[in-house]
Amino acid sequence: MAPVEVDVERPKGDDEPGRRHPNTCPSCRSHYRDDELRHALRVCAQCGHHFPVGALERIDQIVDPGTFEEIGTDLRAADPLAFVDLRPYTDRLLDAELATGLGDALVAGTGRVVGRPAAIAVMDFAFMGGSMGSVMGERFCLAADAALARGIPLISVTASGGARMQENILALMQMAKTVGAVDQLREAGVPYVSILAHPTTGGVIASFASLGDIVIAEPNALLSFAGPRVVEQTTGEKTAPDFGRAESNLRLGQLDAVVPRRELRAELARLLLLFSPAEDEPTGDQGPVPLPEDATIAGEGPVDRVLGRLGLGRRRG
Amino acid sequence: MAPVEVDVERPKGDDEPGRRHPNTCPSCRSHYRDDELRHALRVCAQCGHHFPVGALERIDQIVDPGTFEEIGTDLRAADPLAFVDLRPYTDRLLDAELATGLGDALVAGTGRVVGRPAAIAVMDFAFMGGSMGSVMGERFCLAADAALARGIPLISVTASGGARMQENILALMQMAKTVGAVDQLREAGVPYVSILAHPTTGGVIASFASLGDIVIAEPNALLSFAGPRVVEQTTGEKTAPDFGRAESNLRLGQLDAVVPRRELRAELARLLLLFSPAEDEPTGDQGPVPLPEDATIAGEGPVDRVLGRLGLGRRRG
Amino acid sequence: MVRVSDEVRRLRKRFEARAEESHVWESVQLARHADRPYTLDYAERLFSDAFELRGDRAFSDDEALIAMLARYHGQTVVAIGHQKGRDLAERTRRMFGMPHPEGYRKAIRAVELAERFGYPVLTFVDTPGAYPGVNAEERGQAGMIARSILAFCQASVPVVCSVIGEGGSGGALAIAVGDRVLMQENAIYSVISPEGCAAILWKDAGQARKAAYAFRPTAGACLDLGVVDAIVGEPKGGAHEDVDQAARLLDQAIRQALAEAESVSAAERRAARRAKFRRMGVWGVADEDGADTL
Amino acid sequence: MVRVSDEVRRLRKRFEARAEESHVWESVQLARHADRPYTLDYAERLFSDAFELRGDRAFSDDEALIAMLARYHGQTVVAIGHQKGRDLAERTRRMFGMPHPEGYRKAIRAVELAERFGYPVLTFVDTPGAYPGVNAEERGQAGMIARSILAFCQASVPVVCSVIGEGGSGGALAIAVGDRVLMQENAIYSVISPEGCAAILWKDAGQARKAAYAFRPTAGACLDLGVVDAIVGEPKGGAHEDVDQAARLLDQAIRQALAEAESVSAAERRAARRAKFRRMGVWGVADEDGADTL
Ligand SMILES: [Zn+2]
Ligand SMILES: [Zn+2]
Repeated sequence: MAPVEVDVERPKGDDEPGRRHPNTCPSCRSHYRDDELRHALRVCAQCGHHFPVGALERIDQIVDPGTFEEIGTDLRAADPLAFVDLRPYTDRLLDAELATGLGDALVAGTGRVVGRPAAIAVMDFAFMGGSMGSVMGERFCLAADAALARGIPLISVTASGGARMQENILALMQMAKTVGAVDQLREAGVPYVSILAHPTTGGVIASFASLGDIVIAEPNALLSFAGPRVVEQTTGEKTAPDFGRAESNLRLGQLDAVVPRRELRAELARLLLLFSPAEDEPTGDQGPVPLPEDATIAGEGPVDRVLGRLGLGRRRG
Repeated sequence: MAPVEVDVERPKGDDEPGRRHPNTCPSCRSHYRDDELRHALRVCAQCGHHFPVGALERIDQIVDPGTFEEIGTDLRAADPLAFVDLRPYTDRLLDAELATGLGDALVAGTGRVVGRPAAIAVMDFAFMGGSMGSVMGERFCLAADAALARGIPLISVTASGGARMQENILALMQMAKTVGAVDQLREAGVPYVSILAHPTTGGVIASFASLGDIVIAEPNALLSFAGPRVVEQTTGEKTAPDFGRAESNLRLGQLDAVVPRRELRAELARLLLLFSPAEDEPTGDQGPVPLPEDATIAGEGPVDRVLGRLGLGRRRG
Repeated sequence: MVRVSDEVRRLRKRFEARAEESHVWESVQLARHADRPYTLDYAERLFSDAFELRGDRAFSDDEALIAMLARYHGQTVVAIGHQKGRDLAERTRRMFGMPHPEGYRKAIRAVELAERFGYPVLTFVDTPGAYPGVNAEERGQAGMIARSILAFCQASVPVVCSVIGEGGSGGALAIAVGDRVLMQENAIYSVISPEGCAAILWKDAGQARKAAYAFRPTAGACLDLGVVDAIVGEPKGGAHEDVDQAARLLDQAIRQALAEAESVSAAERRAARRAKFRRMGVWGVADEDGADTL
Repeated sequence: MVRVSDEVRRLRKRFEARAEESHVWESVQLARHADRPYTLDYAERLFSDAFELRGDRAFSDDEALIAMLARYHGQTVVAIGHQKGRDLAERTRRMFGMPHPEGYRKAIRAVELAERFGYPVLTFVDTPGAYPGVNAEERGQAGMIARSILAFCQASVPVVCSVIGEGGSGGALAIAVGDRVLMQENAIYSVISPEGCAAILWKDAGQARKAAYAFRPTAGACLDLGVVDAIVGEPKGGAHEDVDQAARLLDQAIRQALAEAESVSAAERRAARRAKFRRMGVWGVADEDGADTL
């Protein structure tokens, strides 16, 4: 049985044989310049396909400019097993750091989201498939610590093929370690919002990522414990094209919402408002609670347009 | 929608047109004298069919002779709605009391089961279909009070067609009232064992009866919220012959065990042992914890034969 | 043979008098009126912001029962309600407001979330009953209703429940155990539908009107019997005639009930809620002398 | 570039030395031996009485994961374990010890029951992993494993876990978060099976033996890495050679571990358990000067 694997699969038809340029839409073949795609939050303007987003770019998308302060930056994997497969683990780590500029597959810190403070933990699939090892576990816990210490919500954005096999049992233990951190938040009444990006699988979805007080996914994200290939190879069952996809998960009761990336920051602002302390309202009025002035939302108009009234209709479906 | 109904259905084929003697087995047509059937715990010697058992006879089956003390005996339904359908509610009550000798469809009290004290609440289907009204709710709560006050387990045996329509909304409120009593037991760490006899349906199974720390059913008992006839008439769906039966419920995760009536007292003794306080054991021995001497089990040999070693195998399946 | 209290005698007299005959059936019809405002209609008007909580984290998202985080007069609450659906497509999707076990599991999850953060719970009750289908039964409809009632008993946060349409049986009660239970003037609340009662007791579902008169599912009866704490007025002709006004009246009542529930400690609130439901029921005492009989 | 502690250097040296080469693969084989004692074999020998807790109260009874109330040295405990099954029929029924979400939901229910009564929890870990099928996924396998881990984190009663065969991935960890985690001498515990690891990293499942040497699923490695608290000896040749003796050794170890876990208050125990898992992991610190590199 191998439910945890690093090299996650793409849906059928997503992957052509041979190489495809990362800025070519796998769904409609539109091609974009990188700055174009970045400006569009890496969402295909033609068909709405959501391209992968690196950790730092994701932070730019949701955190107010200039407010992000990273924590745990200097932590690095230490390879206690002196693990060698076809290549040494240390070589793979070096390559990943050079390719991504990151010290591991998760970036932790604090910042403001549309004016409200939050602790942040964002994963990067480009760093060894977003695999969870000791550094990721510790960094996630540091973000949770910051949330706990300051009494501010924790927001995580995950993208992971699962546990990092090169750390074997220590990688597995990060599931217990991160769940313990979520347990502390729950005990203290500190909100935790989990955002699942494509793909969130294996040990990450079977631990902290599933335990958000609110769990939101990006459209079409693959969210499953075992990937479709493992399921098919192990059990001989066929998987449907929508197996494990965000929309299936919503229907199957695992998610609160599937939110297009362009609306994500607005939804986070709404949630941070809802999780903020009660305020006295002036004489029976039911107007929206004021938000910081000048707050804007990426890809949308001013905040109050989004937060003005009940938006249940939009999120249903 | 009418998920709660008083006149519960029997399985297809159970009921012939015309009248059948209550001591004729509906399954194999064997006929018994009443004392014969009573001695056999009202289980058909030929085929194992479980006949209905009245509340007082059930108490005789599971409670040690001479130890039962009834509580809430003088409570009677008061018909606050002055309810009249084809007949006045007060007439139906009078008939039921004359027919059963009971003041309502539940008898509450305390006693000993194979030597260990317990609070007891036993229902009688013969009293207006075991319907739940104000008196049943109050009597159940009195039994729970006794369990709470003395720190002894509560055992209930249910058989009910649902809520008593003649008390309408007050009948419905007995669900909340009895669940509140269970909540108090849970808060205080007082064990509650629920035994479901044929039929346990409607408001009874949708309240206290489902909330036992342990839930046991008798073989072939119908256990469902809506009965099969209501399901078929309301939704147009067909129900399978095993719809709602104890064995289906076990498979579907709703029960801990299906226990034949002949083994019920032994299982209760086992559970009361398991729920009893820890005892120091002599120098590392792992023998069974001693039970009161002379304890016997209805229809079986001495207690230690049953309680001697792990009995998991017997209960599986 | 049964000795009853003055209170019971008073109740019997009231119901024997069969007052408000016409009002009983009018309430049944208004409670089921196709234009009657549903949970979302009130949510839009009562809450300045909301985020829907979906899914039971086990099997599905039951759209017959909705839950949300919402901002109510400047404080965050968890709102839970049945939702019937307005047109045929929505009604089918929402099963006419009849939840499966997944709906109640979602309600339990929402109550637990409220409990973690100390948010009050507001519920809106409007269902013909829990869905009586084979799948619902197989996935443990009865047990999940019991567990939902238990979750509402266990909650230490303030809980205010409002019966806004049909309060149908255990499917309604599963989210109607609160510190304060309000009931709109023309809502109904009963252990079984009038049709179901008639089918069983009169052997004829067509006698629903007769059954309704006999068992009184009205707000007035529920108040007299101590089952609800207050009746919330509706615009003339029923809540659907002026939804904004109906919402204002409901808002006032909920706000006051919430303030009352918030005025005591969590432990007191929980104990008082349990005690309140413990008191429910009416019974007499067997009397061998035959005095003071029914 | 990465500065590591002396402890990490010591670990690297130990694993680079590739000691116990033969023992690694022997453990993999013994842990999966067809005659290896399973949870029920130990339950029969350790408990003087037991009552099986069945069902998740939601969907089904998953026989791959069993739970019971049991009497252990005069006190009642809740025991939870994977159960593989001895013959083909039982193995099929028990899915070779690979639970569906219902199994973990049952485990959570059992932990909650233990918590209500203050009973210690003993777990027996022996699974290739959670079942990787379509239905299991659709009913929320990942989320339920996470919730099971959370339930074990939250428990304030003593929790002693024993890895008695295959400790396979998240499916094992779901019931393996305890105050003390014991591991039998020939049990294995790993984030993925050797075959799975080989298939992914070596692109060839046939390289399982090579993978096992590289990632060390052995009790010795788990102890060195601080993942388990003690190794429990087995009879010569493996636990299946003398099940009674294996049970006696396991009993001794559990009894001692339980006594340790019981020696502190509930709040301390819970905090210590969380702190213990919080410490797990090995990392270095980025060092621009290049001193003390790997
Ligand atoms: Zn495209
Ligand atoms: Zn027979």
